[in-house]
Amino acid sequence: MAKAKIVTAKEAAALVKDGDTVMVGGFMTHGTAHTVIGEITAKDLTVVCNDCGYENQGAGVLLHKGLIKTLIATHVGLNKEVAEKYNAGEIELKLQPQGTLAEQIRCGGTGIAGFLTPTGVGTIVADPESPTTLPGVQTINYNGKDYLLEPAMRGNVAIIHGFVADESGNIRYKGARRNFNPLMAAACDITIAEVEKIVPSGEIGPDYVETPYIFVDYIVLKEDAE
Amino acid sequence: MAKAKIVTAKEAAALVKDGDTVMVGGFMTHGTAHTVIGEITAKDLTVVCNDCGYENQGAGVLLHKGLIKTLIATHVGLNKEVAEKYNAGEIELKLQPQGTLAEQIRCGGTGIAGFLTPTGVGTIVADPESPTTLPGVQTINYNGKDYLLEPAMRGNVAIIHGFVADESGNIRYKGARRNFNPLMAAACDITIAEVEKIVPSGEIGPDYVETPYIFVDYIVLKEDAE
Amino acid sequence: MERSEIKPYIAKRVAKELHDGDVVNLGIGLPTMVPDYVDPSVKLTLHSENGYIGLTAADPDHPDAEYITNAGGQYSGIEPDGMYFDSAFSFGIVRGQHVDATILGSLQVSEHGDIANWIIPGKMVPGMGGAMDLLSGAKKTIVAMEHTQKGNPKILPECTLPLTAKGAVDLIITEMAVIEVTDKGLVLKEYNPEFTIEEIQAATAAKLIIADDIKPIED
Amino acid sequence: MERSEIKPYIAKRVAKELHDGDVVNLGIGLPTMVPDYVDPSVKLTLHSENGYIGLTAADPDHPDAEYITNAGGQYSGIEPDGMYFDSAFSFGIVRGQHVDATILGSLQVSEHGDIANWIIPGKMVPGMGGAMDLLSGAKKTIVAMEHTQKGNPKILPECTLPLTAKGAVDLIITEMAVIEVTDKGLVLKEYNPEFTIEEIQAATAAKLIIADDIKPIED
Repeated sequence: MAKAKIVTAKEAAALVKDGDTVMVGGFMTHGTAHTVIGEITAKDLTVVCNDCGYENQGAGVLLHKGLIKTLIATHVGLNKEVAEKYNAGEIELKLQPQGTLAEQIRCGGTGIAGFLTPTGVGTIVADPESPTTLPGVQTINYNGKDYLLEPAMRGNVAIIHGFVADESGNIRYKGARRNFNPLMAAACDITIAEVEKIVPSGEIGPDYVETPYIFVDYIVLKEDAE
Repeated sequence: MAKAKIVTAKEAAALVKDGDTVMVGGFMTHGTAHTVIGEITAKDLTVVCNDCGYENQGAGVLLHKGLIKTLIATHVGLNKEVAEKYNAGEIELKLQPQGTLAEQIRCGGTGIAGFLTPTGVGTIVADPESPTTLPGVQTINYNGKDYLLEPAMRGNVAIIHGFVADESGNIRYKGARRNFNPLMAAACDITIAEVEKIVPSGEIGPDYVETPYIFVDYIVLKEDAE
Repeated sequence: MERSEIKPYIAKRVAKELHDGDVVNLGIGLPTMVPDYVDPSVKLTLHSENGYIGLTAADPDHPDAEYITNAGGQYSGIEPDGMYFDSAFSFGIVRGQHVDATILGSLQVSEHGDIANWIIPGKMVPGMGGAMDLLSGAKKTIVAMEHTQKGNPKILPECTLPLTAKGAVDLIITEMAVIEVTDKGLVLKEYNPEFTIEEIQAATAAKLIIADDIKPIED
Repeated sequence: MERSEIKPYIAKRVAKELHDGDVVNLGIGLPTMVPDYVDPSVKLTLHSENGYIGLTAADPDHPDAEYITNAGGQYSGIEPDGMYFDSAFSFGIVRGQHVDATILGSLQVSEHGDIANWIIPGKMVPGMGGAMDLLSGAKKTIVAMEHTQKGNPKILPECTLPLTAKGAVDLIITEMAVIEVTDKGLVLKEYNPEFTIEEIQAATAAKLIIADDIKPIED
């Protein structure tokens, strides 16, 4: 059986280097690895997340500390600091449709170089001139219909949140806290999983694992976890 | 709560019409809906499956009965009837890499029109002139590397196999019997799920469902199931 | 029509578009009122794009209450036969046309069914979230909105705001009218008898085609 | 070298290429012998492309024994910390470079690393199964095969049989030699001291570049 490296939040956070692309799971702070996020000090980060949480909460902690250079997200309307910093020219902001961002990350983790989606055709998302458009998108006519060809996306470090890990590093999620976490786990060079509890290897069981240990490099026990 | 239609294998099989494209789950007969397959009488079928099972076993039953016009599979070496019927000009045969076929079906169910894969570049799979090549493939240079642009695939009827269904139609799988089943469930106009047992609605639980009832139209209890 | 009556009136009419077994995604605001007006015999499955189907009101007594949140980040509930999933699966459901209807508000709709509802002029760009995917993917898109904004038409020959999706809208339901988007243009199918056809056209910048079988909106 | 010694000899040398923690996919035949020669301190995770990781020998006493089958359709086993998944997930692991090494036999390999191992001339096309995905996706591809077929070279300037993948092979291990595929061509890294370099070149249709640090295969 395999054996995951169980580390402290500080040790895990130190794996993030200046200039890295960091994928942060969670949806409005639900299913976000708060303990690890809180210890990150690397700067000039490109952060990929659904929404950047709220002001100084969730992925918003990284923004509040001034560690983000480029933010790639689907919705940032509930964290007013994003608008402030964007308008002040302190950050670059790229906005993608939620399903497209999810699929880009899935493709990054599964060796698909790009995919054709109907989402966003004829909108700003398809316009490379728009400042909030992620580079690389092309509009393509395929079998008589227009689609966007969107590229896969990968990162240096994924910081995900799970419900339970076994000591091998297998992960299960719970409730609506899955969101981007299982996708990001496969799409980065290093994956750090913060979990609510750790059980012996094999206790989750092969029929119930959702993210296999082969995607997970480090496990951190969530602060104030059971 | 929802309520799935529980029908007999005969009733389910009658939903397959002459000329239909039918997706059949399973890997060498493991995770195949034998009970429903055995009742199918419609002919001139295009059958999509991993391997066509063995002679008169698994999806091989459909071949043995002469119901298949076109077979789309990844490997047919363990059912010698495929070679016999192909060489006799009785069936058309299209061979796809296993990962590509799986992804084509996933895309068919999830509204992705096509995807770029490195698999098969420079092989027969990329050659539209080869008789066993599935039409629609294109070789594309993307960011300096060659890929195959493979189209999504959909069918008229999916015949899948699950371990347990609840009365709403939610499905869970067990062991290595998942294979193509969860993918096919989303990719056809009608989905028939044969299962080993049926439990009351909600008994599987939202954290444990693998195929949601919204993908499943009919449930059949497997013959000689508990 | 009293101002306070407008939203319930629209929600009530939208409810009639939903059928037993439909999978539905509701945008924020007015659309969330629609299920209250659906006939009890009609069972809907609500899709919460952040990660599950079977959305219900929050139940603080649910053993997993803190794990159940909706696309706005608020605590919500789940049916016992619902299912949680990740974001790729969630939008696979959406793009794969497994959502029968999406109901959402809008700033503008064009006579081609183009919709602009994500960028408010002069305000910070909040991001489109899942709206673009829902508009491209859902089998039917119903815009539920007030007919005008401070008297200015919102139904236009062309949208002037940045689009959320092109040609995505199937039906527009307002406090004045039910309008179908067709290849020939906007067809006025039903009208609120408190207004004349002329008044409705006057509040609509795009040209309305009057349906042969036009009828009043039933109460 | 006795005929019966060839396969164990190759398997033993291949085993040295595998490292603790590696995720490995084994083709049919000779490659399945490799784990028997791996040092016990080296823990491998075997990927069974039909639907799980943690492949082991069959255990008839496992409570789910009838649900555990391998890519050949035979009953097999799973580690307690393995994971079952569907075919899209399985090949996501493969294409996504989460498989560290794939080891498989071949009919032909070219000096460009092209490989032809799925169509036997004059026989029915069996289908490529997962081989093309594995060849494109695995981080490292090791071909483990006999050096020649009935005396005819299998390592060629160009493959003459239909390809399974272009430029996919990293290392060729035979009973005669360990050959690395590089941008400059095939580099002979190690040799079986039972053969001379000249004999190895004579059994190889492609030109071999002799490595500066060439050494005998350790027993």
